[in-house]
Amino acid sequence: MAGAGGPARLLELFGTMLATRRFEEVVYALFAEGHFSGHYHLYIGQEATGAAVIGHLSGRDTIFSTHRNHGHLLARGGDPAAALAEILGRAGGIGGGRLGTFHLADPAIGMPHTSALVGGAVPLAAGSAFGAKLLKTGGVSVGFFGDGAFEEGVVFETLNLAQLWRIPVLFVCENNTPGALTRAEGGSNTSYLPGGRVSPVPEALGIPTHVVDGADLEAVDALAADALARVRRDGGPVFVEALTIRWPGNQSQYPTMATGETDLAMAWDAGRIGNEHRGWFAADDPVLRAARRLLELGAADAAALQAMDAQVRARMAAARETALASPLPDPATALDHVLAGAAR
Amino acid sequence: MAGAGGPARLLELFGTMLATRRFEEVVYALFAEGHFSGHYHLYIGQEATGAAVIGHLSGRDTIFSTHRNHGHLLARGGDPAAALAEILGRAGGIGGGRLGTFHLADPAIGMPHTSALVGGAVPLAAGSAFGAKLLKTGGVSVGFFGDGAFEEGVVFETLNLAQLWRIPVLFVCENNTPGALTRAEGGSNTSYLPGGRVSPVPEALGIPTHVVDGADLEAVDALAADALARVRRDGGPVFVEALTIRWPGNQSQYPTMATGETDLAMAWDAGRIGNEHRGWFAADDPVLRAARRLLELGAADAAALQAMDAQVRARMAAARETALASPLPDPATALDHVLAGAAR
Amino acid sequence: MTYSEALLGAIVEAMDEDERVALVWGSLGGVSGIKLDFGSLRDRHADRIVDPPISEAGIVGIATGAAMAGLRPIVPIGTGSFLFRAWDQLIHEAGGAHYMSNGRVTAPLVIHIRHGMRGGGGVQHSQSPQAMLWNAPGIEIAMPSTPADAKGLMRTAIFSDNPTVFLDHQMLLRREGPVPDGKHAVPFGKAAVARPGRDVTVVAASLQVVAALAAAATLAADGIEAEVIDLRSLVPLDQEAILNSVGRTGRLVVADECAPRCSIASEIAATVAEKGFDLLKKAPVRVNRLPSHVASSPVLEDALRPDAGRIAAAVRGLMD
Amino acid sequence: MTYSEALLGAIVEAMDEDERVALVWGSLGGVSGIKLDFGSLRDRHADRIVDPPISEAGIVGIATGAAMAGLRPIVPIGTGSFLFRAWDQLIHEAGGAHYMSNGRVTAPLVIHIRHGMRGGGGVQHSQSPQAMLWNAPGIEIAMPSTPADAKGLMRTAIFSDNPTVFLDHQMLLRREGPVPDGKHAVPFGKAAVARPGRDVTVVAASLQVVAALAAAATLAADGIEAEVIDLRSLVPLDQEAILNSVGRTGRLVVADECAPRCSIASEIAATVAEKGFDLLKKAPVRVNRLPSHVASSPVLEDALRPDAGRIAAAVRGLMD
Ligand SMILES: Cc1ncc(C[n+]2csc(CCOP(=O)(O)OP(=O)(O)O)c2C)c(N)n1
Ligand SMILES: Cc1ncc(C[n+]2csc(CCOP(=O)(O)OP(=O)(O)O)c2C)c(N)n1
Ligand SMILES: [Mg+2]
Ligand SMILES: [Mg+2]
Repeated sequence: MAGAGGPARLLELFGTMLATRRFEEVVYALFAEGHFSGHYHLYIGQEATGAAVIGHLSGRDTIFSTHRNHGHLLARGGDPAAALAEILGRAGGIGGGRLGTFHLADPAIGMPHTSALVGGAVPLAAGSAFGAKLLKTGGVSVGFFGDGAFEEGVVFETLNLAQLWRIPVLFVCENNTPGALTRAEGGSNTSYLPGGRVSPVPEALGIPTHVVDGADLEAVDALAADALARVRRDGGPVFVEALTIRWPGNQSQYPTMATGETDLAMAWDAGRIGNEHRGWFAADDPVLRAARRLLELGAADAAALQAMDAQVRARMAAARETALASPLPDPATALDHVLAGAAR
Repeated sequence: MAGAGGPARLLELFGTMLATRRFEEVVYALFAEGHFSGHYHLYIGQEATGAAVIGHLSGRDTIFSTHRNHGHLLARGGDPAAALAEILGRAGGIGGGRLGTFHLADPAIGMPHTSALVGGAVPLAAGSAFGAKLLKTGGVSVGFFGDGAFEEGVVFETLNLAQLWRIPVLFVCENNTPGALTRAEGGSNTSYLPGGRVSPVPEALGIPTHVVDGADLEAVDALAADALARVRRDGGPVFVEALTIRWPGNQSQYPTMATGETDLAMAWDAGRIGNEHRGWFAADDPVLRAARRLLELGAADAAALQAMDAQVRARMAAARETALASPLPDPATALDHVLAGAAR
Repeated sequence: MTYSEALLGAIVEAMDEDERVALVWGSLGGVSGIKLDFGSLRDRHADRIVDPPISEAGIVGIATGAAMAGLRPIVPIGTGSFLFRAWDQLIHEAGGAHYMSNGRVTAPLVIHIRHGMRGGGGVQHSQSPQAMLWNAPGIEIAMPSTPADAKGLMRTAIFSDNPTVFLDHQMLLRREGPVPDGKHAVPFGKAAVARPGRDVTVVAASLQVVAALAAAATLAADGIEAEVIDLRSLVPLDQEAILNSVGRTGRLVVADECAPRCSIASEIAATVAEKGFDLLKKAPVRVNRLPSHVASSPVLEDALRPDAGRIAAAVRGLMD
Repeated sequence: MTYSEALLGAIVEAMDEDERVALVWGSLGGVSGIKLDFGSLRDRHADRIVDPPISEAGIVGIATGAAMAGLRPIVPIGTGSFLFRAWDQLIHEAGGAHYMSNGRVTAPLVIHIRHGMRGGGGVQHSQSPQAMLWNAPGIEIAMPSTPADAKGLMRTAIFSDNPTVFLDHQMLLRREGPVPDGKHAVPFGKAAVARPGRDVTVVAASLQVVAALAAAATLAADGIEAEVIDLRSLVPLDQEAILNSVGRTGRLVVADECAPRCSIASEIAATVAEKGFDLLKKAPVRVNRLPSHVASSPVLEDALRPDAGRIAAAVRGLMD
C-alpha cells in the first residue's frame, strides 16, 4: 500500500481512471437518452486525483465525497452496475433508489454516506477518522471536496477542529478552477486568492499542506503515499490541494460532452487532435496524460492500452444493461428506514 | 477624526475607559444585590480597545458588538442610565427590556443591533458596511468579536466575503486570551495557533492585518486611526487583533470582582498594590496603564485624574438610581414589534 | 407569461424604481434548464448587484446587516435546503432585530428559495422549510402559486419592512398565466379563493394549490364541489378566509408538501379545530408528504408526494 | 437526587459500560450556577472525552461522521439556540443517513441541549427548537420532565441507533425526585400519566409537565380532575396514550413552550382532531408561548410564558 508505485502500479491506477471516464460517458448517454432526469455532475478531468489517493487506502479506511462523487466510488471499488442503477433510481441501485447521482456511497466499501451539500463531506470525513481514532481501529479517512467548499464556514471549522483534536484525516481539495463565467464575475474565492489557491488557509492553521498537479497521476500517487503515511504516523490532519484544469464539458450547469467520447489514440497520435479543445487533449486531460506517461515508461504499448480500453468499455456496457434491466423500487417501501431499529 | 491624538485626546479616551470601568462595577453590584439575574459579561480589561477604536468613528459609521458589549455601547456614546435600566429589564431601558445585558444596542448612536451569538457581529458589521457602500452614505462599520468567534465558520465566511465584495469594514478581534481552564483543556483554537493568535487566517486571505497590544490606549488609538483611514480609502476590509490579558474576574462562567473596585491611586502609588493580582495591577489593567501614561505625558496630574474619577463615579451612581427608579415594562406590550408596520 | 418571468419582472421593476433594492445575483433562475434573462439589469445597476460565493450563513448575515442599514437586499439562496446553513442568522438576527430593538430597527431583506420535490432532488435538494420557518416569529413567508401572485407578492416582499422568506416551488417556475402589467402588488395576508365550492374546503399554498385544483376538477365530475383556498402568505395568515370557507362547507382538507409533524397542515388543522370546532361536520384531514425524507428515485418520490389523487381521496373520505 | 445528577448518572454509567460511548465535554452542566461534577470520569476515559471549541456545525458534522463509524458520541451544544448553527448537519446528514443508505448506515449520536425560557435569556438564549425538529424525519426527540426520566431516557438515547436530540429545560436541572438505582432505561414512545384525571386531558412535555401538574393541583381544589400526560419523547410519539386519555375525558389542552404556529401543541391538537374527532366534546385548546420572540426582561418573559395559570384557565374554559 505504501510508497509511490512503479509502472505496474501506474497501469493499475490508469485502469481505474479509464473505468471512471467510460462510466461517466455512459452516465451522460443515459441522461441524454432520457433515462433519468435532474441535475448531475461528472468527474471527468479529475480522475487522476481520485484514483491515486484512494489507491493508497485499506479496508479500514473511509472516504467521503461530494456531488461529484462517481469517480471516488469507482476508485474505492464500487460496483458500476449498482452505481448506474442507483443513478437511474432502480431497486438494484446501491441505495435502492434513495441516493441518486448526488449521493452515491456504499458502506460495504468504506464509503458510508455522501453529502451533496457543498462542504458536507469535510466534517463527516473528519468525524469518521475521529471515530476510528477513539475506537482504535487504525483507520484513517479522506475527505474530498471542491474549491467551492472552501467558501463554506463548516469547512474552516473542521480544519480547525481536526488540528485541535488531532484527527487522522486527509483533506483533499480538488480545485478544478472555477468556470470562466464564475471567475469573470468574481463570484468565487479563488478569483482573488493568490494563485487561485485555497492552501494558504490550512497553512495558516498549521496543517501540513501540499499543492499538486491533480491531473498528474504519478505526482498525486507519490504525494498521497507520503501524505497518508504522515496522517497515519502523526495522527493529525494533512491537507492536499489538487489543481486541475476544468473539463470543457463542465462550464455550464449541466455537463455537455464538449470533448466527445474520449479517443484514447490521441495519447499516441497527436494528429487525431483537432483545433477544438486542443489544449485539453494535448495537455490537460488526465486520462490522455496518464496514457502518454505509461507509453513513455514502457509500462504498456498502444495496443495494450487499446485492449484495456476495450475491456473497460465492455464492462461499462454490461453495467449499463444490468442497470437498465433493474426493476423500479416498490413504492410501498418508500417509508422504510426513516428510523433504525425498533424505534420505527 | 483622523490620526492619533495628542495628550488631550488620550485624556478624553481615558474618560471613556474610566466610565466603562465604573459602569461595569455598578453592573456587578446590581447583580450581587439581586437586581437582575441570568448570565452576564463585563468588559473589564479591554476598555482601551473599545474606547480607542470607536473614538475614530463618525455619525455615519456603525459598530456591532457581542455578549461583552457594555464598553462598546458606552464608547459609542450610549446613555449609561438607559443601559443599566435595560440590564435591569426596565421600561426605561434602551430596548424597553427586550435586550438585556446580552444585546445592548441603540440605533440612535450607530449601534443598531447586538448579537450575543458567538461571531454574530461579524457578518452584521460587514453587512452594515456593505449597505453603506451600496447606499453611498460614506459610512464604514466596525465589528468587534472575541477570539472564540474565530472558531465559528460564519466568521471565516464573512472575512472571505468582505474581501471578495470589497466591503469597507474593520474587523476587531479582541483576543482576551482564553481562561486558564479552557487553555489547559485544549478547548480553544488559540491554544494551538502560533502565538495564540488568530491573525494568520485573515492574513492568508490577503486582508491587511495588524496585531496590537489591546490594553495600550495609545497604540490602539494610533493603529485604529490608520486602519480606519485605510478602510475608508481602499474600500475593503482591514483586520486588527487586539491582545489583552484576561481580567482575573473573567476566569469562570460568572464574573467575580477578583480585583476589587478599581483603586485609581495604584497608578501612581505602587505601594497600594498588594501581592494578590500584582501582575494585573502593575502591568495589565488598561485603566491603570492609561493613567500612568497620562501622568508620564503630563496630560494630567494625580489630583486631576482623581477628580475625573469622582465625576465619573457620580455620573454612574446617578445612572444607577435612574435605572432603579425606572418602572417595569407593561406586560401588555410583550407582543409589540414582532413584525414591523401594517403587516402585524 | 411564465411564473419565472413574472417574478423577475417584479425584481427588475423594483430595482429600476428604488435605489435601495439590491440583488445578490446567484441562482434565482433555478436549475432544470430555466434561464432567466436579466437583460440589461446588470448593466443598469451594476453597483447594486453582487455575485455570491457559496456562503449561505455569511450572506444572510451580511444581508441582514445591510438591511438594518437601509438596503433592501434580495438574496436568492437557490435550493431551499441550503437555507439550513443560514438558519441561525435568519431566525436569530433577521427575525429578531425588530423585536429586540423595541421597534426601532428593521431588517427588510428578501430571501428567495426554491422549495420542494423537484424530481430527483433526493434528501438534500427537496426541502420544504416553510413549516419550520412558520414556528419562528418575526419573519414573513410568501408562497405564490400563480405567475400573477409571484409578481405581486414579490413586490410586497421587497417593500415590506420585515424579513421575508419567499418560496417558489421548483415545479411552478414554468407555469404559465396572465400577469397584470406595471406595478402589481398582492398584499400579504389575503388568501385567494382559487376555486369556489360548497362541499369541502381545501387549504393549500404554492404547488399544492395546483394539486388541489386538479383534485377539485376530478371531484366536480362526481358532483363534489371543493373550494380551494390559496393562502399566498403564511405570515401573515388569512385565518378569516379559512374559517369563513369552513363555515360554509363544514369540511377541511389541508394539502401540504411538508413532512406531517408540526407542518403547515398541522397548523391549519389545529387552528380550525380550535377556532372553528363547531363549524366542522367532520374531522379535518391532513394530506402531507409521507413522514420521510425525499428519496431520489422518481418512483419513491411519487409515493411520498401529496398529489391530486391523495387530495381527492381525502375529500371523498369526508363525503357520505 | 437532582435532575442534573440523574442525567449525569446515565452518562457515567454508559461510558463505564461501553467503550463506544464518547463525550464532547463542554457545557453539559449548564449555566445558572449548576456544576456537574464528572468526578473521575475524565480520568477513567480521557481518550473518549474531548473539549470543544465554539464550532457547532463542525462538531455536529464530526459527531455524525464518528457515529457512522460506530462511535456513540454525546454532544452537548449548551443553550438550544446554538443548535441552529448546526441545523444543516443535523437534519441533512445525521437525520438523513439511515434513510439514504437504505438502512445500512446508522448515526447513533446524542445531541444534548438546554432549551426554553430561563429567566433573562432573551431572544437568542431561549429557543425551544423541538417543534422545528419534529418536522424533520429521522431524528428521535426526548424531553424528560423528572430526574428518573432524565436518567432513563438518556440511557435509551445513548443506546438507540438513531440520532437523538435530548432536550432538558433549563429550569428543570435542579428539580429533585426519586431515581432508580443501576441501569434504568425508559423506552422512547411511552408516555406517562403524570396525574390521572377524568375531566380533561392536558398533554405536555419537559417543563410544561410541571406547569400542568401545578395547574391540575389548583383545578382539583375546584373539583376539576385533569389528567396530565407526559409525552417523554416526541419521536416516537405515544399517540395511543393521548387518544385513550381524550377518549375518557373528551377534552384536550396542550401546553407547549414553543411559539404557537406549527408547534408541538399544533401537532397534538391536529392529531387528536384528525384521529379522535368523535372523542372530543369541546374544541382542543393550545397553550403556547405567546407568538413572539422571548424578551429579556422577566416581566415580559412572564407575560409570554405558558404557565400553570394559563393552563388552568384553558381547562376552566372547557368545563361548563
Ligand atoms: C450548501 C450548498 N450550497 C449550494 C449548493 C449548490 N452547488 C452544488 S455544486 C456547487 C459548486 C461547487 O463548487 P466546487 O465545490 O468547487 O465543486 P465543483 O462542482 O467545481 O467540482 C454548488 C454551489 C450545494 N449543493 N450545497
Ligand atoms: C453560537 C454560540 N455558541 C456558544 C455561545 C456561548 N458562549 C457565550 S460567550 C462564549 C465564549 C466566547 O469567547 P470569546 O469570543 O473569546 O469572547 P470572550 O468571552 O472571551 O470575550 C461562549 C462559548 C454563544 N453565545 N453563541
Ligand atoms: Mg470547483
Ligand atoms: Mg476570548
